[in-house]
Amino acid sequence: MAKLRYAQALNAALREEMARDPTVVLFGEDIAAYGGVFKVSRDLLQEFGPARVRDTPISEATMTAMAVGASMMGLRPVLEIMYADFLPLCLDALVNQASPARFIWAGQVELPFVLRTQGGAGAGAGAQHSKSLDAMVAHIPGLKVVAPAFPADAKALLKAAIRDPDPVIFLEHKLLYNSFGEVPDDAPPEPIGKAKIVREGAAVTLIASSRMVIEALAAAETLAGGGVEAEVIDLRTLRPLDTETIFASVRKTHRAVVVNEGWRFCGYAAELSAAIAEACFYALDAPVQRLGLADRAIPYSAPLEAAALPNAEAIAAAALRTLQ
Amino acid sequence: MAKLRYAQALNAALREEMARDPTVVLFGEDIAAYGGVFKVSRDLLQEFGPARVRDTPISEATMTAMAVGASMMGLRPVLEIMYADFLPLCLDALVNQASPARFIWAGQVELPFVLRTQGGAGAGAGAQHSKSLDAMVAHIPGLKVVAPAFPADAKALLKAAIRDPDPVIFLEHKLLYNSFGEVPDDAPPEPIGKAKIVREGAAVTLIASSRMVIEALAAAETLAGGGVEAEVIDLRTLRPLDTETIFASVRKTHRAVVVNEGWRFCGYAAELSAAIAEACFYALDAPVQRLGLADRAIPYSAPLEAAALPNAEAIAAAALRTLQ
Amino acid sequence: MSASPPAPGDPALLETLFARMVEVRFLEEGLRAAHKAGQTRGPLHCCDGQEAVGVGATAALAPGDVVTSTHRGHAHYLGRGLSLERVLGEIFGRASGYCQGRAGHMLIADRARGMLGGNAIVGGGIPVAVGQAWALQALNTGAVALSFFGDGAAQTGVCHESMNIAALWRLPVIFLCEHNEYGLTVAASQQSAVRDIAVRAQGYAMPGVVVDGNDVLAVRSATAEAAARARAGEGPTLIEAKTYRMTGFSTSDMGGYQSREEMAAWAPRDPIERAAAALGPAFAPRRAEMEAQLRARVEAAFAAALAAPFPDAGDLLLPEYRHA
Amino acid sequence: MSASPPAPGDPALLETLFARMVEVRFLEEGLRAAHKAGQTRGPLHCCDGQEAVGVGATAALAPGDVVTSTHRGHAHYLGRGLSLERVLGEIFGRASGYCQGRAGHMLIADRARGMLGGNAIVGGGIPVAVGQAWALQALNTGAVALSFFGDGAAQTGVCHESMNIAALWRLPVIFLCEHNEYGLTVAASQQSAVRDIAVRAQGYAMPGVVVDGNDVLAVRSATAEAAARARAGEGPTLIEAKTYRMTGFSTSDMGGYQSREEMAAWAPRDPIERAAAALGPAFAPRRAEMEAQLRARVEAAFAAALAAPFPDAGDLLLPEYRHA
Ligand SMILES: Cc1ncc(C[n+]2csc(CCOP(=O)(O)OP(=O)(O)O)c2C)c(N)n1
Ligand SMILES: Cc1ncc(C[n+]2csc(CCOP(=O)(O)OP(=O)(O)O)c2C)c(N)n1
Ligand SMILES: [Mg+2]
Ligand SMILES: [Mg+2]
Repeated sequence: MAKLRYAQALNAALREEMARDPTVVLFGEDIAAYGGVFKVSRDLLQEFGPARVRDTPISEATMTAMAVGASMMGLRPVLEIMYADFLPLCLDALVNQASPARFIWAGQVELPFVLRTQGGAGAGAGAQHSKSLDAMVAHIPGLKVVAPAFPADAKALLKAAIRDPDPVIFLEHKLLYNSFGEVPDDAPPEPIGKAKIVREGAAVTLIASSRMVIEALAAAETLAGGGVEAEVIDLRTLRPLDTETIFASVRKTHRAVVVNEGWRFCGYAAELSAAIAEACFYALDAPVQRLGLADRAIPYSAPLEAAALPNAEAIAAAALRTLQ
Repeated sequence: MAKLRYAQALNAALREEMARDPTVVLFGEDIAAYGGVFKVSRDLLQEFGPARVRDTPISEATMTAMAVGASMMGLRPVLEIMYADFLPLCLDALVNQASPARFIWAGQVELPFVLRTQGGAGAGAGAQHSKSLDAMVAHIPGLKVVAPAFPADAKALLKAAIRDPDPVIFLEHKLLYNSFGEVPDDAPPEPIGKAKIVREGAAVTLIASSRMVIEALAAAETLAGGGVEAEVIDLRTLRPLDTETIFASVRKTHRAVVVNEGWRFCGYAAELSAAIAEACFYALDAPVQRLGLADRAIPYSAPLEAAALPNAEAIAAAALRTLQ
Repeated sequence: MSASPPAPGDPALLETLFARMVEVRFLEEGLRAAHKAGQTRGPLHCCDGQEAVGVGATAALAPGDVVTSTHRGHAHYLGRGLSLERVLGEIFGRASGYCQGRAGHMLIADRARGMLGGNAIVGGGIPVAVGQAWALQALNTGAVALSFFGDGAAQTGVCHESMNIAALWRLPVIFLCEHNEYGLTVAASQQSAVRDIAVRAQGYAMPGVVVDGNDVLAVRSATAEAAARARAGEGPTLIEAKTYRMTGFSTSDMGGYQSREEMAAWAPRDPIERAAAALGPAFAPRRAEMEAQLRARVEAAFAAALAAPFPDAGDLLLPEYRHA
Repeated sequence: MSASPPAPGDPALLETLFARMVEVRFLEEGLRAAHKAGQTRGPLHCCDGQEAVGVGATAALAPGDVVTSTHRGHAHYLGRGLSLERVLGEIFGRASGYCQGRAGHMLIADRARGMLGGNAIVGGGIPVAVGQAWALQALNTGAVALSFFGDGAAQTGVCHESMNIAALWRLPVIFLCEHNEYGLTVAASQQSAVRDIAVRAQGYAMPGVVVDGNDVLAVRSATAEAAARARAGEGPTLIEAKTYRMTGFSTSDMGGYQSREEMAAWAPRDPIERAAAALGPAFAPRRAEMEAQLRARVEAAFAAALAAPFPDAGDLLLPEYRHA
């Protein structure tokens, strides 16, 4: 067991999978000698050589389609897209090539590629470098979408993603890369599609992913100070959604707050809210509270950006609303 | 008052707006001499000349960004994207350029462009020519999204879209182009953002847009045969959503079925379901029923495609589930 | 590009390729009739007049090579040795088709014969082929990826990105542009700023070759040369095959944009007639015999395909990530 | 591209441009200090060594012309005559900034001076400029659109699509590629299959010009020539300005990839020193005086910008489609 940063945990997962399987290759912008702008692929060029760790031109649409083509021919490419804001450039390849290929071709190919990217606001990176576009990728059948909050999950899920026969969109968060956590040394891959209860409680269920899990846990702490014991679910996988864990918790607490860092309208949290209200209709004692990013392009100036983002305070307030 | 096809109504709207305002220009693939593959711009090249009706190369990403640039400099471009399946190619320009420009630049520019496209399955056009990607565009702040079901609305809303200072994504449906309806001759533009009750009823509210309105009306007919009077709401605009009309109806009927032709998971109907359950929690007598496309790439073969699509029968069955 | 008959070269080979072109022509004749009879769904894209490109280019490939095709793939499919009956099964949406009816005519794939695969996103196959070539290179297969695309597709962004990356990485890929003078209904002169797409190869420091696309042996040898370069580690080649689409863009084409003069000028260059001429007058009786056999074969394949069952709608109820 | 001083040409003009370049350099010096002091958010992209490109090119424009910039826009902003204080206000996220602090350093726009605008999507401004040029052409303004972009951006799909359309439509646009040898940390030789981006102009039948990007007068005259062509209806020009980024890609650059030799080779070509040299030894005392004035001006602008208030978070509560 080591204490690692989230970026280091990802780096370890890449290293271990590359050592284990010679068909695992990395590509993306500035990922080779420089090790990636967030240093997730640090030292891997030196360890595995230029044929397996490749810098690319700035050509996200083509890179994504290349992952489709390379993976169907036997490589296991891991593509880094520098910012989640650039996912729209990848979407044609995801929606029109990756999504249909396995089903429409009746299983003739596997598409074992991973598209890693990072999103999230709070760093003053502005409207084009701060978004979480979870909803856009989670909407696409045939893909899996993973969004870990903690270093241990980051490592174990990235390993699973690399071994998976389907395309996996792996969503990281710029403000989590430096966060520390215990990471088991020889952890096996963690199954994709399983949420995790990261805090138990009986009064209300807080459901989040990625950095919003940290905010939800902080909210739970505040609520506990007021005698309210919140259960916190870290989704870890956004598609396929682990409804079993979610519904069981809501049937126990009878209340739910759902949070996603993307835009609220038609966002990922709408799926959570809808799924819960549809399946747990008779168990719910209060309307599901849904929190997301303000429906605006993300502003740069600190007070504006802060006002746009969901946070622990807003989550705690929403939880209290379910208890009124 | 004339009986026009949906495609003709759109054509009339383009013609009238072009005649009214010389800054309205059309561009897209095969829209000039050929009049568009669905003939929506038929004869307009002859009437308004090649400077205002322009064929383009196959370059959707650039065409969308051109609409952003041209509209901020004083044109009112109407861009035709041949199939909604190609919207992912347009998304970078929509998400990263069109969406932020007005808010982030503090109102320095207007972006009065319209992106017309058509989606929908049922024609055996296969996985890359049948999708409805409503959820992807409806998620984007700063855009408006319109999806008319009837010729009269198609005309009146397209006129409004062309005059609007914001980017409007105008979603048409390949199976509606030949549908007939009464279209007032000198109809004024219809305000964007207003849903319409197209059938009144007190037992359950069916909420849909585009071709699914036709299916919902057919379901209501069936239900009426069984003594169940359904209210049918045609959303007409997907963003901004007319929650007022929806909530008032649900508070009256206490039951709701929401339908969208896009994929169900994380789709547009999830927003409807969530919004209703959150706002009408105490008014609902049954869980909201959500219908969407099966979470699969759309198959070509007729029996498979039919099984993937929501239809009148499924809507009626869902309505009955709310009444059990 | 003259209309003179090609030098016979290897007459046995030319006869084989002649037969393959005729098979494609007969297939399409049958398809047009089937379309009129309502036995297919959606518009079909025929390649009359262009058969020499698909047949000639695929004839230069080896079994381990891989091909990406387009919406206009019949010559590519048969050239690559796919079974007539299973191609037709797919077009008729039957369980016996290559993809069990899920793909339809535009997206046919046959992994075993390296057809991966048809593509209805214009330009969509190009970057997929670059990814395939990367895998072929990284896995030391000695194989090449060949990507067919049109003059319209040459204007897409991914075409540029793909050529740049392929040239930079010296990937074993052949970019084969079928220049048939039209992208749907718009003439190439209205879509491309240059007449010869091959000129653009200079922008990637790779060879750009113009070849008479109606001379099946010329296409074959240009492709063979490019394949040899690719296998030798010398990287990609752009081949531009000048040809002409003798009929409409699809069965839904309403016509009116291909001038009579233009069509008349191209008629004598029909690649099938040119191959026959090159085989000399002695070929005539043999030709009649071959055509009779081929017609019988094609008719038998139609009959068999039309007799096959439709797939079961239960396919859609498989779990999302189980495709077969 | 030699390191010899440019011919002085018009000395008064050169002095003006010298002063503008120095102003940019001082601005960036101040920004680096402010960044270290924690007064800015996110990484800042400076253009040390490249000032002659932005300053020279904008000097060739007229008031009605419009410019799209990049993430590295300081020379473009000041070249276009934007106020130092309001640029700084934006960078400091203040209500006094050009966009009230919403845009931040990468997205600054000033409609009045035709700066529309900064862009942090690499390549994103290029097709926007094509759209702007279309409007300028259609509205008979006689104005031109100038799009700055980097050698990295030249590899993006939209760059290709944009040049093709601009050439086809003979749009009044100038494509100005600032070739500074790097796209982030990756050398141009690893990103572009050709050394000279200008070669690609042949693929669009438009003029491609290579100019010494560290010679401010040379950049200005190449741009003036292109602008004259554009205004005369002769269409677009691609100008490739060869220059060098003398510092890291941004304030968060961890370095290590620009070789000492390379940096040493470029140091004597500093465009500011070259302009000074061209102005002759007599310029020295005048230079000292100018620099003192400029430094005072820049310092005053910093002080004023830092004293301005932050915007009110209430901005976010405006209705979605009201931006000011
Ligand atoms: C991205 C995209 N845009 C538009 C279309 C609609 N479309 C289908 S075929 C076609 C023309 C393609 O021209 P070309 O590449 O020359 O191929 P050809 O049809 O001539 O074989 C168009 C515009 C599409 N399928 N995909
Ligand atoms: C679409 C996109 N991909 C990647 C990035 C990340 N990125 C920011 S600057 C940059 C390098 C750009 O190189 P170039 O165009 O040469 O401009 P320069 O930084 O040299 O001025 C990259 C890759 C981005 N902002 N947008
Ligand atoms: Mg063509
Ligand atoms: Mg650069």
